[in-house]
Amino acid sequence: MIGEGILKGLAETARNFFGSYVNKDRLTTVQFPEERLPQIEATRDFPFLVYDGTDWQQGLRCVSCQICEKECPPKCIYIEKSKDKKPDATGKPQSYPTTFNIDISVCMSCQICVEVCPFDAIKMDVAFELSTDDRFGGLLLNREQLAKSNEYYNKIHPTEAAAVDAAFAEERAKAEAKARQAAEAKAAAAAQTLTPGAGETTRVQ
Amino acid sequence: MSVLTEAPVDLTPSQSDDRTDSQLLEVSMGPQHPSTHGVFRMDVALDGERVVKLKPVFGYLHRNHEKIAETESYLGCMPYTDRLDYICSITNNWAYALAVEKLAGIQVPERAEYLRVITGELTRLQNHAGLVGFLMQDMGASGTPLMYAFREREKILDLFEALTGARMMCNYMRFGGCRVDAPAGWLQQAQKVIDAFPRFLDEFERLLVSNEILMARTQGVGVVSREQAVNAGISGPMARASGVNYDLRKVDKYGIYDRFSFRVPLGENGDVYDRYMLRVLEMRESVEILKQAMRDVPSGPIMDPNTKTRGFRPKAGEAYGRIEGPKGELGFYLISDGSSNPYRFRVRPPSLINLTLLEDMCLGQNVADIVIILGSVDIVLGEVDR
Amino acid sequence: MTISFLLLAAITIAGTAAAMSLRNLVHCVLALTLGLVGLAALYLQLGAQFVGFTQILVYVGAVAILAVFAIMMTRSAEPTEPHGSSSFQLSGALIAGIVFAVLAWAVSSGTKALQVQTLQPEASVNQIGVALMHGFVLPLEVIGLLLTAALIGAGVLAMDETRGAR
Amino acid sequence: MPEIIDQIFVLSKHWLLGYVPAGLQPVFSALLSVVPVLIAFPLLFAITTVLERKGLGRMQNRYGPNRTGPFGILQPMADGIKSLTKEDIIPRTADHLVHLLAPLLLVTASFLVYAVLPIGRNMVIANLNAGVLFFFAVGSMVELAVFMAGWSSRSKYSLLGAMRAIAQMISYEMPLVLASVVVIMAAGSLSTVAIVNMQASYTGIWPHWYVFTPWGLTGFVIFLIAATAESNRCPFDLPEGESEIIAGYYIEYSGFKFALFFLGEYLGMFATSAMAITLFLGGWAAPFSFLTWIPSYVWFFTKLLTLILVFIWIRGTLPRLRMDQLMNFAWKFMLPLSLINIFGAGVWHYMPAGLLRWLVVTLLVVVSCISLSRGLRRGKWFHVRTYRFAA
Repeated sequence: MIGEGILKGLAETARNFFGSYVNKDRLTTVQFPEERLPQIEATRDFPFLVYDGTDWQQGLRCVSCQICEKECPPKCIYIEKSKDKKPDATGKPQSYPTTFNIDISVCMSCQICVEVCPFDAIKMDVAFELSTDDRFGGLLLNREQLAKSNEYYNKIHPTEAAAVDAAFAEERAKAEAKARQAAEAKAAAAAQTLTPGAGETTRVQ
Repeated sequence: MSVLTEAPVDLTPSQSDDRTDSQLLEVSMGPQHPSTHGVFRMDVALDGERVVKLKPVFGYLHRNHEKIAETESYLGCMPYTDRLDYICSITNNWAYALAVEKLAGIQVPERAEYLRVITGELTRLQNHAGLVGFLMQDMGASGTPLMYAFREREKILDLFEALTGARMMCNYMRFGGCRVDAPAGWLQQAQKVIDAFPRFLDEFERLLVSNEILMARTQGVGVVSREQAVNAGISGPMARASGVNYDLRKVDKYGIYDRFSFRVPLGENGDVYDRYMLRVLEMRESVEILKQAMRDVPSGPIMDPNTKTRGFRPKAGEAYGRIEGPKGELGFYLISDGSSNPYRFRVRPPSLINLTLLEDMCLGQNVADIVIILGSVDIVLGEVDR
Repeated sequence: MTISFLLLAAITIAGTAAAMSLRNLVHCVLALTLGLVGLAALYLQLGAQFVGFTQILVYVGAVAILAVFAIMMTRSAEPTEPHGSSSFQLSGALIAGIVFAVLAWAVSSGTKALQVQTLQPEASVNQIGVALMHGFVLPLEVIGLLLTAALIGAGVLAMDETRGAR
Repeated sequence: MPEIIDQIFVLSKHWLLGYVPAGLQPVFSALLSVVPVLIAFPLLFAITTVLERKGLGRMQNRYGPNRTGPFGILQPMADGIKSLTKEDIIPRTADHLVHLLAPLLLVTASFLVYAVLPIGRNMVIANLNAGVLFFFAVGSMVELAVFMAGWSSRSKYSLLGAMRAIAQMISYEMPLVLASVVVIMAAGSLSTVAIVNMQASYTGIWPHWYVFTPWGLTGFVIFLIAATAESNRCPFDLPEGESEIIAGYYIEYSGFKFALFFLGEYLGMFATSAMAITLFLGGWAAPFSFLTWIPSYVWFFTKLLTLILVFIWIRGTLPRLRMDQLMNFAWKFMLPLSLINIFGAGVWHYMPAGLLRWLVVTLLVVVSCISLSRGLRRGKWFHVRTYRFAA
């Protein structure tokens, strides 16, 4: 008899029709501007530059090593390296980017720049409402637009950022320990110079 | 692009030529057409509603993928593979990673293999779900099956986003493992989705599988014989629908597929209905694989510690890595000259090769059949045109 | 001779005249359809509902559609060159004139009978049905047989063609 | 009191006519009958578009339109404004006059058929002797409009669509007319008003609708299926098969002309649904005798909306047929079945009332239905298949 399968199908749509009024699992649509999906932590779209502290110009982690520029598959990053150097978070003198542009109309959000960065200076953002009426200038982000604080990073990717911070802290602690050690060694050396016996040897030299 | 010497339909062009040209209606279907699954064109000559000539025209989405890859680093090619078959980026990543791993002789840790199987089979689920939905849409079912399929696909895409950060362009695999480990709770979330998936399949079968209109539309339409399928190099569900027992998960046992017990459904008629049903059945088998993988997934590292991210240079040589993608055999052929870029980069796109039989399938059929035949081939133009 | 009659008659004549004179075949058919609709309206004005609606159903719904369908199938709807010599047109005009003369004579000689008839109550569908099933049952059956034969013949012709194409 | 509410529109019309000079009364009477119909059904069209989109949405687990106005009820207004302000594109090679006339003819023909549909008790624009015939005659003019649209656009897709549409409409007009013949036989009249009056009586609480007889039910189902095809609704929406020939015969129309096509199509659907109600579901008559206090026009529109919802439901479920299958279905299943149904109605008429004639006619219809569906399947081999697995 013709029509059995058709009737079965009709029953199924009817079930879905009524089910969509009672079952949240069926009606998965989210009414976007008023209601938003919870932010998934791993989400990525476009890169940004992380800075420590409050002043983005001071705290920018990027040392303009230009690895990301080279590795970027669609070549959407443009970096100009500074001539001078200034101390980074650990106090080491480093170069910094005088220009750091990302054309997010070209960027394909692959996050390879993030993977290859040895300094944890570039990370992926989660902002997605980026529409603009200027499709060239408006989507070419410069250093200032790209710079976001470490607090922001901690907010959008807590787990990842915590790991990065811990690594930094460890590194800093190591550096401090090293510095302390060096200082101690220096102090010890200095102390040694002050000790009579040692003083003599130096004097001999 | 006839593959066999004798035409499969008795309505050969020489016979139709004696009809005056004014009686043939030449229609250009595409590149702007709702059912060409992208920017694909078919120059069709119609006698009434029957197709007497069909010329596939593609290349509208050509992006020079293989040549660009020669100027990129090995790692830099990875995100480009996402964009081949943009529905199933993870399996593309996998095939490419497999090729590079063969080239450089890299071992993949246990947990990474399991994650690859889990994400790969989830990709197969969402691809097949989307495909059967789109096929129904081509058949004019006003979007209901498609919406059900997309409802389920969304859940899988949410999983992908939680794992890889992106819903479609996942860029997940790396040479010697996976990019990130599953975050806390991800496996439990995935288990929930996998457990709920058979419910969707039941619903889908109730909605359509025994539907008379569907059967009348698809059975006996677009038949590909076993010989034709083998001769044309068809792979994937389309070959299996014609009765060719060829599944790389069984043939190559790449990765850790020898550890799972699953069956390979085979069709007999090789028509649109078989192709459609095989996808539904394969989804059930994929769920079985996923259940086993979720049960056995070990803990441990996810990356081979000896593989460098920066400055990766495999030694000179060549390698071909292939996997059973949702659409068929997806292979990457790489030649390395020892530098950081591939010397030659070649993709074996299942979509394109499965599409070569389109004319043979369509001749003598109706206009309406072209659309569903094309839909049943399961093409993504990103992969066809590259 | 009311205004509405004049209007409908004008539409009918204009339609049929256009059907003869237009270049484009499809336009001809559409004009002819207009003429047929005008004729149907004339029937309705005379109170013959059944005949009027049947006229629309058969001529507009079937005959005109059949004509356009045939044109569409052969796809020769492009404007054609005017053909036929002046002698052809002349003979056509002559025949039309003779037919008109005969009809005019017939109508004018039968005027009185017509006037009597219009005074009679209009024939209802019921009466037409009864008449067809009693008084005119034989002609009806013969016509039915003829049409069936035509239908079968058309089917056979079409079947041959498809077999030939295979 | 229920009487007055039932007749409120008729009474108010007469009351208004009282203020009009006697010479102008026929004109005003016609105007007062036509204008409400010209308002009511486009309004119903607007409501139906929202209902359809929301209903389809819910069936597909979506919300449907819900942004314009509360619950999206202002959506048709937004659509109307949009289509009015849109650029009206006419293809350069199109036949401009015919291109313009096609939507007008379609809408005109669609509106004309409402003249014979009784919307309520004493509520019909023209009580024609041959009302049903008028309905089908004017309805057949729609085909001409469709042809004009498809041909004048000079697009291959529109030509294909027009060819499909005409072939389909002609094929399904047969079962449509033949299915209604049973009712005409039973009622002995071609007047829609008379047909409804025949059905508006009750035995106990049960009404005398024609659908409650075996031949009536069969006729109703045939009529409904044919009506779906006549109004180009899913699963018979081949003429505009979006996935195949994009929009069919009105592919080259935009702006308000497109909206007119849309309107005409829905009006056609309402009209055939209303005809199905008139012929089989007792028109404006209440389904139970104790519900007659509800005004007749309420019942009419309730039934109409129910049928529309059924159409929406079907649209949300079924895929589309193919052209040859459509034709096969029309000529090899619907047409013979409707002829047998006419025979069944004759048998019913000449047999004495009782259980026996129920049995005989039901058996006749069911057996022929089954054997015809067998015949439709013969030569085809479609069935649910089982598959083998390679381990």
